[in-house]
Order: sequence, then C-alpha cells, then structure tokens
Amino acid sequence: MTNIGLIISFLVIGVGLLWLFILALKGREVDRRIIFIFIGLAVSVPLLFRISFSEKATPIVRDVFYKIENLPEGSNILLSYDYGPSMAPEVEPMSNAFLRHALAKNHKVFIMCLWATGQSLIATAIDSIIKREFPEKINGVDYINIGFKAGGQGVLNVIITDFRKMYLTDVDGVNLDSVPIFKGIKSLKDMDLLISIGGGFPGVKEWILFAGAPGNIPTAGGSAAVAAPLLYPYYPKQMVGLLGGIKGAAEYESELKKVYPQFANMPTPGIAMMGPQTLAHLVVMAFIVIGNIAFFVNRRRKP
Amino acid sequence: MKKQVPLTITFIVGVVLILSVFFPPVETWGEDFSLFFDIIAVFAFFLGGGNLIRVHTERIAKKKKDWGFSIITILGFLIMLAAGLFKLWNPGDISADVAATGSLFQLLYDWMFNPLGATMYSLLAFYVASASYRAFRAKNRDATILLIAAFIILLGRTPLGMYATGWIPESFSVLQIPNLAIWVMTSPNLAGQRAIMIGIALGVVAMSLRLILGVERTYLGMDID
Amino acid sequence: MANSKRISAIILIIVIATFLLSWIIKAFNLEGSPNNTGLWFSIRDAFFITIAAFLTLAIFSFLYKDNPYYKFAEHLFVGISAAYWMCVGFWSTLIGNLVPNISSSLSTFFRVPYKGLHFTYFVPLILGIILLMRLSSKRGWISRWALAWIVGTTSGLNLIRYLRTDFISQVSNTFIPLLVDWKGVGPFFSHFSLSSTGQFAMTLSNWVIFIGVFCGLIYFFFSKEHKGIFGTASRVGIWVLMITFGASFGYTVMGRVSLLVGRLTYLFRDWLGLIS
Amino acid sequence: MDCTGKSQKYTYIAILTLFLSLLLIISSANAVNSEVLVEDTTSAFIPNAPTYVTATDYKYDRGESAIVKWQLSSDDNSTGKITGYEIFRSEADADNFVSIGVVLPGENSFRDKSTENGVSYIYGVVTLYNGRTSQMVLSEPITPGTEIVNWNLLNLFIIGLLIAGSVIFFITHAKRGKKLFIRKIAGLEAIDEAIGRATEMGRPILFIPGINDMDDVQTIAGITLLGRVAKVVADYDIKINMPVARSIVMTVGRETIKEAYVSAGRPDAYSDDMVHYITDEQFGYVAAVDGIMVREKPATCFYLGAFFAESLILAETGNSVGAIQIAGTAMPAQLPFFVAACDYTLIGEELFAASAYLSNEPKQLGSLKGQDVGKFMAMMAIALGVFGATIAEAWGGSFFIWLDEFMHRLFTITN
Repeated sequence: MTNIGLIISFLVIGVGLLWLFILALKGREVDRRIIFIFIGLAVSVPLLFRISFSEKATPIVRDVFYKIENLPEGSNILLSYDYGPSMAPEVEPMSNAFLRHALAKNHKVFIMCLWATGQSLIATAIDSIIKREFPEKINGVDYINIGFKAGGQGVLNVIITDFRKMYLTDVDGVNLDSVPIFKGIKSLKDMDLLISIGGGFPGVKEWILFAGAPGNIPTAGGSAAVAAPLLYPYYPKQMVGLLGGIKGAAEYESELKKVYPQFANMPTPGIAMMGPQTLAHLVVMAFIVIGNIAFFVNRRRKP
Repeated sequence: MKKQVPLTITFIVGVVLILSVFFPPVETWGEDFSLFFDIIAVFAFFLGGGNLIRVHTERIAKKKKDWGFSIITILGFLIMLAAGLFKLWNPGDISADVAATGSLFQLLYDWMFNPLGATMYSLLAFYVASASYRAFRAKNRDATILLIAAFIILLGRTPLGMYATGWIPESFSVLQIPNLAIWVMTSPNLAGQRAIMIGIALGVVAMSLRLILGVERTYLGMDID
Repeated sequence: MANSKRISAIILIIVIATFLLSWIIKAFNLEGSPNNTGLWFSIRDAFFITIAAFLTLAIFSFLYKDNPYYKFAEHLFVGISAAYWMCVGFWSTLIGNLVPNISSSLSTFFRVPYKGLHFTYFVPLILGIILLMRLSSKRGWISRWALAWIVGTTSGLNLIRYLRTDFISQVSNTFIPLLVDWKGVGPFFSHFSLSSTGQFAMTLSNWVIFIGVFCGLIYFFFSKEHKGIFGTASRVGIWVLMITFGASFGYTVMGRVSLLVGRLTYLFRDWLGLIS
Repeated sequence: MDCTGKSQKYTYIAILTLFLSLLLIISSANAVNSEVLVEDTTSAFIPNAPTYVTATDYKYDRGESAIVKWQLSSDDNSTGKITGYEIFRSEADADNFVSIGVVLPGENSFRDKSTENGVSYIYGVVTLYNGRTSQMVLSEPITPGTEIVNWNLLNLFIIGLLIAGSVIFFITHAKRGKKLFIRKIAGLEAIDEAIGRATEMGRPILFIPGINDMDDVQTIAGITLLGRVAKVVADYDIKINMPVARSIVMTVGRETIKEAYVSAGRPDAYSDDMVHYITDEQFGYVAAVDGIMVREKPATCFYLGAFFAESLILAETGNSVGAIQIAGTAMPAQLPFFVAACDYTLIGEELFAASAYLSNEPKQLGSLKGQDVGKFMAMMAIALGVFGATIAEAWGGSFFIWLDEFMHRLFTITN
C-alpha cells in the first residue's frame, strides 16, 4: 500500500512543481491560493496513503531517553504539560512517550502544568494512557496529578524550596499530606528529573532558568520545533537533552519501541506524522529553489 | 501620590526578591512575594475576561462593524464560564478537577477550543509555503548563508537526508546530511544563540534594574491621558 | 447588492445541510462501531465531532478570503479561551491558595484544607481587586499599584536568574579547549578522519563555538566603530548569526507543517474515517 | 580621537583592574571551604560497617538540609561484595531510626534535604550486602541552622554588582549631560534610503509598530524610530499610513507624527487618520494590513517592534507589491523570516541601539553602554578561559591548570 502511495505522492507533487517552475520562469505572478492548494495536497496525499519512514535517535534525544532509563527504579520524575492546542500536535506524542517510559520503569510520576490548558491535556493523558495501558498504577501512589497554578516563574520560585506552600491538594482536592507519593517530598530538589513539555512562555527555558539551574536539578525538555534551536546553548550542562519538534518525538518513539518490546504495537503518532512532514519539507525546499531561480532569471531580463 | 506609591512597591518587591537569593533568612519572604504574584496573576485573567466583555458589549451597543459576531464571543464566553464555575456535567463533587473527563468544560475544550486553536496556527503552514515561493530570495550574502543553512536543516531533519547520503563511509561521516545537520545545530547555531542569549540577558538585567530603581516608568505613564 | 445577499444565503443553507447530514451519518457510524456507548452518547459525540470538523473548515476558509464563517469561528475562539483561563485560574489558585488562608467557612464549603487565617494573604486579594478597577476608566489609575507588584516581581526574579544562567553559565560553558585530546601534530594527522565523532570534528566544533560566540558579541558591541580587525570580526559574527537564523528557519518550517499534518489527520481520521 | 574616547578607555581599564583584584579575593574565599577527605584502605575481611560517620549542617540554607559523610567500609573494593550503604536518621532524644536513603557502593556522602530548622538529629550508616546489613555506626548529634549569608554566591554577587554598577554609572553619567559614544548604526542609513525611495516614487509609506502594547520595550523603540521617519514625512509631505493593533500605541503614534509636522512648520497638513486602530486580534489585524498593502501599494514598509507568527504574512505581501521593506525586532523566532524576506533587518539589540542613538535619552544610552561593559567582560573572560583550557588540556603546566580551574570556579555558581 505505502509504495503505491509513495509513487502517487511523488507524481502529484512532481507535476505540480514542474508547472509552478514554468510559471515562475515566465515571470508570471502565481496567486497565493494556488500555492495553498498545493501544500494542502502535498500533506494530504502522503497522509491518506500512510507513508512512513524509520527513525534513528540522535544524541540529544538519546540523552533524555537513557537518563530516564538509567535512573534507579522508583525515582521521582516530574512532567510539566506547558502547552496548549496550538502546539499539541507536535508535543503531545512526546508527553505520551515520556509518560509510557516513566511508568514502564516504575518511576513515581508527578504531573503538573504552568499553562491552564495543560489541565485538560493531563486529564486526557491520564484517561487514554495511564488508565487504559497501566491499570495497575494507583493514583496517589505511582502517579499524581497536581494540576495548574497561575504565575509561571512565580510558581517555580515557590516550589523550588517548598511544594506544599503552593500545592495544598492534588487536582481532585485530596490533601497532599495524606498522599503516599508525596511522603518525604519537600520541594523540587527531591525530584530526580524535571521534564517540561511545551514551547511557549512559560516553557522549557523558564524551567531551566527558575528551577533546574538554581536548584541544581537535572532538567530535560520536549519543545515545539520553533523553540528548539533557542535551547541548544543549555545542552548538555544546564539541560540533560531535548526533543525538538515532531522529529524529536518520532526518534523517542522509535527508541522506546526498540528497548521495550511491550510497546511494539503502541500508537506512534510522531512516526506516523513524519511521512507527510518529509514530503512537505521537500515541497518547501523546491519552492525556495524555484523562487530563487525565477528571481535571478527575471533580474537578468530587466536592466 | 499617583506615581510615588507604585514606584515604591516595585522597588521593595524587586529588592526583596533579589536579596532572597543571597540571604537565606529572606528566602521565606521571597516565596511569599512570588505566591502573591501568582494570585494577582489570576485576577489578571479576570481583567482580560472583563475587558473582552466591555469591548464587545460596547461594540454591540454602538452597532460598530461586525457587531453581530460580538454576540458569538459573549455567548461562547458565558457558556464556557458557566461550564467551568458550576462544573456542569462534572462527575465529581465541588472539589473535583474542573477538567474532569465527561464534564461539559472538558467537552467544550476537546471539541471547540482545541480544534479552533490548533487550526488557527496550522494556517501558518500555508503561509510558510507561499512565503517560501514568493518572498525568500538570496538577495545578499547574508540571506544566501541563511537559506543554505536552512536547506541543510530541512534535509537533515527528515529521513531523506539519510537516504541521500547514507552511503558515505564512517571515516567521512561528518558529510552525511543528518550528521551535518546535527553539527550545524550543536556548533554554529549554538554559538549564535549563545551570543544572542548573552546580549538578551544583559538587556534583561539592565531593564529590570531600570524598572526596580524607577528610572523606567513607561508602564506607569501608559494610561495617565 | 441583492444577489450577493442571495448567494450568501444559499451558502448558509448548504453549510447547515451538510452539517446535519454529517451529524446523522457520524451518529450511525458511531452506533455501529464495536465499542459504542449507547445511543445518546453516540448522537452527542457525533454532534461534537461534526462541530469540531466544521470549525476547522471555517478557520481554513480564511485562506480563500476573510469571510463570515472565519469571523464566527475566530470570535467564538476568543470568547471560549478567555473564559477557559479564568475558570482554571479561579479553581486552581484562588480557591486552591487564597481561600485556605483567609476564611474557614469558605474552605469548608469548597472542601479545601483550611490553613488558618494569614492576614498577609489579604495583600494579593486587595491588589487583585484594585487591578480589576482598571476596567473603570475613571478610577483606573489605582490599578497601577497592582501593576507595580507584578513588574516588581518579574524584574526581581528575572534580574538574578538571567544573570546567573543566561550570562555567567553561558560564559563558563564556553571555556572549551581549542585542541581536543591533543597528542601532538604527528598523531593528529596520522589518524586524521572526517568521522563525526573524530578528533578533527570535535576540534573544529570547539573553534566554531569560540569564534562564533566571540564575534557574535562583537557584532552586538556598540562602543567601538566596526572598522579594521573589529570590522572583520563583526562580519564573521553576522555570518554565524545567519547560520543560526537558517537553523531556526528550518525548525520553524518543520513546526508549522506538523501543525497542519495534525489538523488534516483529525479531518481524515476522526471525522471522515478515511484512515484508521 | 575626541576626549570622551580617551576617558572611556580609562573607565574600561579601571573596571578591568577592579574586576581582576576582586576576583582574587573571591577565589581565596571559595578555596577555603572545600575540605579534602583522606581515604583509608585496610586489608579486606568479613564485611563490616563504614567507619568515622560525621554529620554537618549544610552551609548557607535555612536549616533544611544536612550532609552525612563516612569513610568507606573496609571491604568496599572492586570485588563488589557489598551492594551499597543505607542512611538512617532519628531525632536526638527519641531513638526511632528511619531510613532516609540508599547509595551505591563507593559513595561516601549523602545529603538529607528534609530536616527541620533547629531540631537536632543523629545519623546512622550501615553497609548493605544482598539484604543483610552490618551494625550501624552513629554520628554526633547536630542541629541544622540558618546561615545569614550564602557565601557560595559571592561570585554571582560580585559580577552582578559590576554589571549593575556600570549600567547605573553610565545612566547617571548621561543624565549629567556627558556625551556617550555609540557607533554608527547601519540600519539608520537603510531607513533614510528607504524613505528617499518613497519620496522619489511619490508613493505612501506604511509603518507597523508591531502588535504589542507600549509596555513592550520593542514597541517603544519602534515609536522612537517613527519619530525619525515622521520628520522626513513632514518635510517632504509624503503620505504615511500607520495601522495599529493597540489603542494606546495609536495615541502615542499620533502625538509623534503631529509633533513632527508642527516642528516642520506645517501643523495643518497633519490629520489624525494617518494612524488608525484596527483590531487587537493577531490574524484579523494582519488580514486588514494585507488589504491596505495591496490597495495602496506603498513604496516602503517599516516593521519595527514586537512581531509573532504574522511577520511572515506581512513580509510576503510587502514583497509581492514590490515595496522596500525595513524590519526590526528582538523576537529570535521571527528574525529568520524578516532577514530572508526584507531588504534590511535590525537584529535584536540593534533596534534598541538605533532607538538610543536617535532619542539620546539618558536611560537608553546609559543602559546600552552598561550592557557593553557586560559584553566586554564576557569577551575577556571567554578569551582567558579558552586560553587557559587549551593550554592546560594540550600541554599542562601548573599555572595554566590553575588558571583553567580558577576561571571555571569563578564562573560556576554552586549553591
């Protein structure tokens, strides 16, 4: 199925690019909406024919994976869902992969968010992953959802020294003092790894600036592609590793499936999206080349 | 009076938060001041909502352009507010998670807020494509370097790069596109981002200092007129 | 003028018709599917799935031109998102942090653990109410007291954190050796290789980072004319910055495209059921 | 070389010597409190408990953590007989030892992060070998307390003082009317050329101050540059169109342009609808501005301020109507698009430098110069650090190893 799809995709895209190239050479103005239809097709066709490629993890992704993998069982991992609908398609595969990996390693997972929209995302994640794939995990013992607090860096500046001053209860109103998972946890410094998933403000950068660096706590990130390049200067000293964009999610998913056979048939949205992603990249690159060739040809024609 | 009080508040809060780093006894104050900031931040959400209602009711009252759609904004706002404040259809009791599965709040998020927000930003994919075709030109040396680096990353960040240059032997593996992309990210990109980061950090330090010392007052003068 | 009104009326009818049609088909489709959860839920979920699909198409219609359907969807989004943030903020921070410290009766009503009366918590309460006064143009000026607290906290927190992690740590991260595991010129050339983990690649990488950061800072240095050596250094600086912008450009294109892939996946899979 | 240049050189040298002399004091302070632990190795016999367990209050905190140290159990060697150490804690008077942590073999310290300020504790350490434990060795009771000053952060304080001091110094220096030298900003020439093109072609100028409000520094810089554009617009009576997304930016923009017309002696030529408010919503605003561009076909477009995802759409439409485009923003994510699509782009701090250069406002000039001192310090430190690291790595030599270590310790914050 997929190789027929591959041929059709390349055919559709190839013919379209050729036509656009001829138009550009003639210096004809191409209406913006024709290009919109074109990129719409370039993404839909590979999607409908389910084209996918294999992925291999790069060092900056592997460092996060093996940080979670090598932590002794039952370590404390904090996941912060700092994103909203505008970034969900890119970073949700990451948060699902982190959640599955941490639970498969029997780590204790503390879930919170600095974006209000994170609260709905966590509720969906707990339902679709923890309750369905890890029924044996108990809320309050193996994982806990403490939800949203307003203030962004203001929240981090409090919980870095005192969790209970900021979070009196979990998201369902259960007092933290009566929850086993929180016994002996005084502040963020009791966490073995902080993972912030997001890409806006507050996001991975604020977690490093206001929690990871001052508290000397290992911090990893899963960020939208837009924000990934800005975080590289922190790697590897202030930031253990980073998953950048859907490619980062796909690499992490492929590593997870390689190391954990039980995840052989888990949904891998990251890898599934890389097919259309690749062809769309090809189209964007072709557009730049065509545009520039036409630019130079027309410039030589006009004095 | 109108300016002195805010300037002193900014000075005291700023200085306490700076001292809380260097003097452990002041740390408790630092935590409290941050906590108060978090609570005020929620009132800022309420201010945003209130502003929205004020602007749209005014637009309806004065029948300004597109006043019909302001009704949709207010309706959407009130329905969502009711769903959230009264926890309609929420399986749990009053202390349950406002976004508990099955609640109207979560349904409106999943089926209205999420698609609207996601689609709004996905429009940009179309604009990136049309800008790539019509606007990104190698006009000068700088733009040429930019576009070449962009090409390496675009190719390297997809499996295409591996297929195209997978055959290069290990002893020349730097030239394989994916490794080249990794090298671009961890060397020149890292250096450029670090130079920008140091510049921005100094800018933030200078601007924060001006705000705390009251040298910078534009945020006060905004609504005097 | 009349016929454009008629065309838009026809379009509206078509939209409503397709909406109902899609709703009914989806309802049957959900009813027939193995894990259906009863008729009422199938109808309700079918309604919601169709609403989400039509709102997605309404936003996409902006690509053709700004039209009433886009305005409807965009105004709905503005209203819903403002109320969403208000509700989550209200329950999490007002009820979760303010109430337990100022009133026991409210704490029992909202079932939050009462922490005892702390008068200091009246400071954010009063400042918060003052902030809301900004809505009234007459006494709006007092809202600046609350703004002052916000600006003071942000500046106080930012000053030290940015200085520590974005200035000092970035400088110490750049203390890197320009000759990586150097054993002399002989061995350097004897087992010279271009492998990505080889000595040459690592050494070149350190050189590029050192020169890139140093020249990047020179480019943003405003106290000396960019002439002579200084001029060439700042030109090297701008070249490194251009590579940095090229990398960001590549990543941004990737990010935007995956958002579109996400939305089209919803339309093809959840709504139309074309892919599993 | 005017006199200010010479006096400036002396200020740098003064700051540099101050910087170096203070550093020597810091390094000695840091060197004092790093203890060195002597390791003792005795002959292996039946595994027994670690020896000489000591507990000390963790320095510079609010008494919330203590450090437990011990000498490795004599059989903790490569044979791997033991599986680790377990640390117990009990309050001084009560005898209820509770386990607070397990560490791997070979480790000889553990930090207990949840002690109460003022309560005295006794710590015990045992050696573990597959389930069974040796007898417990106790430490002296200690009471974690609050220290007044966190001396670990002395280098952060000194460097912060130097940068803050130079910013304040230059702001007061500028306030007293002294002239501060700023190099020529290439972007300003590009702005003048772009305005010149509009006068030649007699087509309007489009000015967009970003979509943020006046509380954003980038918008302030955009309005300052508007002042320069408005001056030329007033002199040559070019049509200017400034659609805005914030009502306060509209009022400030109108004042700036009216002032330019008044100082050009033609107050009557100014009209309020040169600057008009459209909508606060990002995409609605961009759609409207696109409409204006296509209709009016401006000769020159200025995008100076805070921009987000809509920068792409503006630059593309401006390109399609054949306008010269000058952009300026400090948003790192949007710079690539402006650089690739516009004729000239003021990158990050150049926007603020141009605004300081034009406005000659003491706080902008002074803070720019103060930041330059910070950059100068960063450049010197990086050069020194890299020099030390390279020589120490390649050829060794005690001085260079000390220099490398010293620079690392100076620019690393341990708390």
